[in-house]
Amino acid sequence: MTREALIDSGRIARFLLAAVIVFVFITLLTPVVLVVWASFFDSSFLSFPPPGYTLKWFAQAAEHGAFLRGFETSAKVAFGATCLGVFLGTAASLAIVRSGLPGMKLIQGMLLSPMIVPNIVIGIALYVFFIRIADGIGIDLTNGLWGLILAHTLLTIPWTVRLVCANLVGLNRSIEEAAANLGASPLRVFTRVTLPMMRSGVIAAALFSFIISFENLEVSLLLVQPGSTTFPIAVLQYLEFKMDPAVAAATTVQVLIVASALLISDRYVKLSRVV
Amino acid sequence: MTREALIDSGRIARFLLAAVIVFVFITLLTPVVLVVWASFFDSSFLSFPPPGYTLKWFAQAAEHGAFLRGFETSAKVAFGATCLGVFLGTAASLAIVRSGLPGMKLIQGMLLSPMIVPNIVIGIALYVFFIRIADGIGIDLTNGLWGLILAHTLLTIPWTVRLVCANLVGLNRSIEEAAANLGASPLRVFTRVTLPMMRSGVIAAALFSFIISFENLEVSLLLVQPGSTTFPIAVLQYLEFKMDPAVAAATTVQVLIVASALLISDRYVKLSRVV
Amino acid sequence: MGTLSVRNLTKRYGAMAAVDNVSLDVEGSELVALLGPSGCGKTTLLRMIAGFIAASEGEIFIGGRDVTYLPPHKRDTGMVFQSYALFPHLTVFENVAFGLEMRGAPKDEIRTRVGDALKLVRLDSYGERYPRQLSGGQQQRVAIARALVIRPDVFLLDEPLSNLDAKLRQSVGLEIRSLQKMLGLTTVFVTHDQNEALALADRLVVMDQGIVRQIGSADELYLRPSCVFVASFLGQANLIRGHVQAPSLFRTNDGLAIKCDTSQFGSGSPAVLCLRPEHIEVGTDAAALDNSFAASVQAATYLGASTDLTVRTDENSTDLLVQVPNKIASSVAVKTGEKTFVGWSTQAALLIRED
Amino acid sequence: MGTLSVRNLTKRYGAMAAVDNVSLDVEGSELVALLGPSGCGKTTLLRMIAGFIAASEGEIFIGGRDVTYLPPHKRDTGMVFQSYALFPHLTVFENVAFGLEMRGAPKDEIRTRVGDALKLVRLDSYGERYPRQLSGGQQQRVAIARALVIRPDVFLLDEPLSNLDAKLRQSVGLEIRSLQKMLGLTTVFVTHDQNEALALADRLVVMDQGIVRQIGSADELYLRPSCVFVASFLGQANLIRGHVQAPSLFRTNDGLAIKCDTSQFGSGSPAVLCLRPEHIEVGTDAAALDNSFAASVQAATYLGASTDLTVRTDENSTDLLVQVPNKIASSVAVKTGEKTFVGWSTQAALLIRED
Repeated sequence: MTREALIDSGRIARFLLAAVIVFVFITLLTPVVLVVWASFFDSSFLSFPPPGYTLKWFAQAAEHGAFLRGFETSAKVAFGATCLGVFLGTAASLAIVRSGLPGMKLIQGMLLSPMIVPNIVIGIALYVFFIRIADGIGIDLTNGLWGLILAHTLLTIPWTVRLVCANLVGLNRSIEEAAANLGASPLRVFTRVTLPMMRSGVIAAALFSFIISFENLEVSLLLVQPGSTTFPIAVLQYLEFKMDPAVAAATTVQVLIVASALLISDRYVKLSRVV
Repeated sequence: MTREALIDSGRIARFLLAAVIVFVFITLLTPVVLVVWASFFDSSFLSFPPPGYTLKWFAQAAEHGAFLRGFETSAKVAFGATCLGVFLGTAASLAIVRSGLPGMKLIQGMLLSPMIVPNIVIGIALYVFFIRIADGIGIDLTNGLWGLILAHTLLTIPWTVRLVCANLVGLNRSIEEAAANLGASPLRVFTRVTLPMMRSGVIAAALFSFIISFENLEVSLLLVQPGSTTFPIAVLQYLEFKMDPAVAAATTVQVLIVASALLISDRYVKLSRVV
Repeated sequence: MGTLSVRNLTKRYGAMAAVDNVSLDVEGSELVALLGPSGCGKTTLLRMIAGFIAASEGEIFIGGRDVTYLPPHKRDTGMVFQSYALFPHLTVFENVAFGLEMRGAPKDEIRTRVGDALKLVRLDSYGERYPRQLSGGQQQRVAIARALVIRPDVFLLDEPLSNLDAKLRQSVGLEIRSLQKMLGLTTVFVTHDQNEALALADRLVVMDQGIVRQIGSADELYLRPSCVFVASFLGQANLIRGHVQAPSLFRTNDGLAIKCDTSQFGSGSPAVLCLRPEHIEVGTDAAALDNSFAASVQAATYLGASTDLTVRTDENSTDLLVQVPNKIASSVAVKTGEKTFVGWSTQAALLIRED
Repeated sequence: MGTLSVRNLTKRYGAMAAVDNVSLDVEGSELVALLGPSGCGKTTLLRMIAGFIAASEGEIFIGGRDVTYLPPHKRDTGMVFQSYALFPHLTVFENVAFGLEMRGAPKDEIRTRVGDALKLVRLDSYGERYPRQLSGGQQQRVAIARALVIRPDVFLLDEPLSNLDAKLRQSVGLEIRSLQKMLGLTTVFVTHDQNEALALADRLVVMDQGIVRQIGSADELYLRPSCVFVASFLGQANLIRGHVQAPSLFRTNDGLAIKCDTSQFGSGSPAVLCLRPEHIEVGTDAAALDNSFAASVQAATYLGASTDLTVRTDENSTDLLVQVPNKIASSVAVKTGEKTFVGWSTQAALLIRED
């Protein structure tokens, strides 16, 4: 084989690899591109090719009260479910990684349980459960923000445990021992050393939790009040009447917000290291 | 501090850790337990406490054709999306980890894109896109199995890339070099060494892909045919008419099937190492 | 500076004792090395002194105070970890200041003492950097400064040199030793490297399987090992099994008769002859020594400062490892297969008990 | 067994040359060690020979065949990796059989040859095990058997001993050497450990920053280093800067006058005096040597077979490291601070060029 042939075969291999990556990412990006593109279509029905382009659907979406209220509700629910889920999930992760109890692997497996039950059924189960709680102790969770938050917390806990555990396992235990050796009580070891070192895992968990909760339609289906739906449900309800680019416009705004949140947090925690 | 006090404080800490774990896992398991419990309720409406227990809802669910057909459709779609997604995702992972190209981190970040676009909007975008394809080249994907499979592949690729990349990064590159050194051509290195070593990551990716696709409601919403819906959509449609324990029974059966699949595969690949 | 005293300390994991009834006294300002192969219990013992592992039995006293049941943060030990264990999210200054802050020292005092500690390890201009911006040797020195700034009663080091490369290992080792001497620190140093222990410690504690095999100064352990384990772990040794045939006469299992001091052994009792390679002479001069045998050179390995020879006695074919220093003047190249003599004096032959 | 020949080989990464114009000939059945600090290019050179890294310039010949542009699987080299790189999903037998399968050898031949190879490394009863069921030393031997069974033209070893503990390192090293001699393998061995290289290699190649500093046998490199880098990398050395004042007279920067061979240097030219610690004598006898100075002992470190002394000359306060062998008979303990003499013969003093 000559030098040129060797270089050529290397080039071919690299070309094939690049082609696969490009293909996969085009596939993944197609929906995003389509949605953003469609939000500028100057037609009252979503169809290709567009007769022209306009910005009016953004105005239309902004004027549609359900989208705005949906955004607000979803943001509140996602915030609540993130706080609660990250708090509980982080505590559970510490317990899982640090206790060294036997059977921990079984418990880690159970984290899958919210994945193996269809989310819509989780919604029913919680709905029925909340009715029972309302009957029993008089706290009605069936159609308030708190019911949604508790339901979404079931989705945020497993993500938190997965991400924080991955982060904790990589931490050098002796750094905490060094703090204790230097005179830090267990509480101060935790606040001064353990927590700061878990920072990237916890931030990643919070981000993912927020997104997962914000996007979730199914768990909320039975738990939303008529007047105060979440954003995905508002989209679903809008689509039952008409399928115009306003939905695409609303989604584009939401994608922009989430994407910028991700980009900003990437400055503090390298997402590519935790995703 | 005496020996006893030291032991006691250790006990308290361990008790607190255990309490957090137990609380979190009770929370996570609540929906599963409620659903399985409710499938035995002897009442025609889901409500606590049950007046008695019966097995009739399992028979009822089995007789409801939409559930069975939904199971079949979901299984086919999940199988297709898993095969396609694992194939493409594994190829992309190899390209990502092995090429060492710059910008790979950016590309890994893009894997998040199917997460940041609401799944229901992915469904719309694909629906409109498929209509365009049908108009343009005459292949109608809007209401067939293939359209669903392609749509679900968007969900399975990111999971595959995430799990297979995590697995690949941990692999010792020199094992492949050793194979080449012993006379194996690049193709044989791949089939005889690389693929077998990626086994656990690929199996985990396939499992997750299958579950994710099987459970997904939102992406499918606009893409299903009236006669051949997926299981989650069948559940949703059933719930529009009545909310009786038959839904719980159908879900219980599904949960059992998925859980046994997970347990069986755990014998071959330790899930706790990849989840 | 306090003294450290460990009494009958034991740590059991199930039936297995990781540290088995260890007693040890470290004087003020003394550097004691815990030496042994991996898994011998030396690190467990150090971690028990620091309080990270609770004792199953026995007591630990630091400066006369019983600390056996104190948690680590109340023990006033200063530990340097094998991985350095610097706080990655704090600067060098903040790392070193951590222990003083925990003790509630006033800001001014912290600034002065941290500055002094960093000067001591020649890192005074590195206070604002983060650990990841430092080389391995610099990180090591930060870890030392951080442990010393709190003026600990006992200074503990867990394999502090094992993550450094060979050239650095020697200079950092000597630096630790000179700091320890200057500040008069009561120090316990864990290592698996015999040269490190020999070069740095006042006394060595050789451990194996949780048990202390021997405690003593470098030359005590090297020249009068109490058992086969210590003899073979410290330096090289020819260890030849046999029995005492008569007063001052040892018979090897191969059948060689060797004159040596047998006063510690009864006639007929089994023993092991320990011969250090550098105490054996090779050449015609060797024929005049107390023990001497006609022999041939089987192999020679040039090692720079010395040459290792494998010499086989003509009688009974016993192989001996001999170390010959390479002097410029007497650089007589030894040829493999050459006929010669080996010999050693009665004092060079030490009888030790079987393990 | 072929020979290996490397001509003007260079590997550039951007502006940096990891391997810089290296030429090297390895004779059939010769064991050559590539020695140098981490990052010196030794592993890159080995990987270029195996074909894992493409050459920027130059050529590689194995047994006279130009392999410079051949992919790794067509080069017929047998490599042992630092991490062993055993196939975790294959048994020991299947691991060793892999290379023969790739060559399409018939089943029967594979069975015989794998059996022989496993017998060679004393693992004949381990064929059915998986690598994870073996100890580090055993895995190492499987890696060796796997590389040897294909009867490679060149046998390549990348730091094969660095993952083994100290006692095992020596015995596995000697085993590799005896296999290599028995099978007459043309071998290149990468190591950062000078003792390993001195003990095992026929010739050593000392590398630094991608460049070959010196090639030669162990005693050539040790006694006649061509530069300061080689002198300080191999063994210990006192390296004292100064200049040639007159024929046979070297003046150190501290001002000491030293008699030595200056024939390689012009009068007035700067040079470095290299004195090996074991070539310096201490004591009253030293006063009679070619170079001798009144001095005092600053520090003494007992190292078992020898003692390292730091000795300071009274005139001009030059510190010298001296290694004194500890002989039983002449075990005169040297006290720190004691007045004495140091000295060395003219032959012991070697002048070398500044780097």
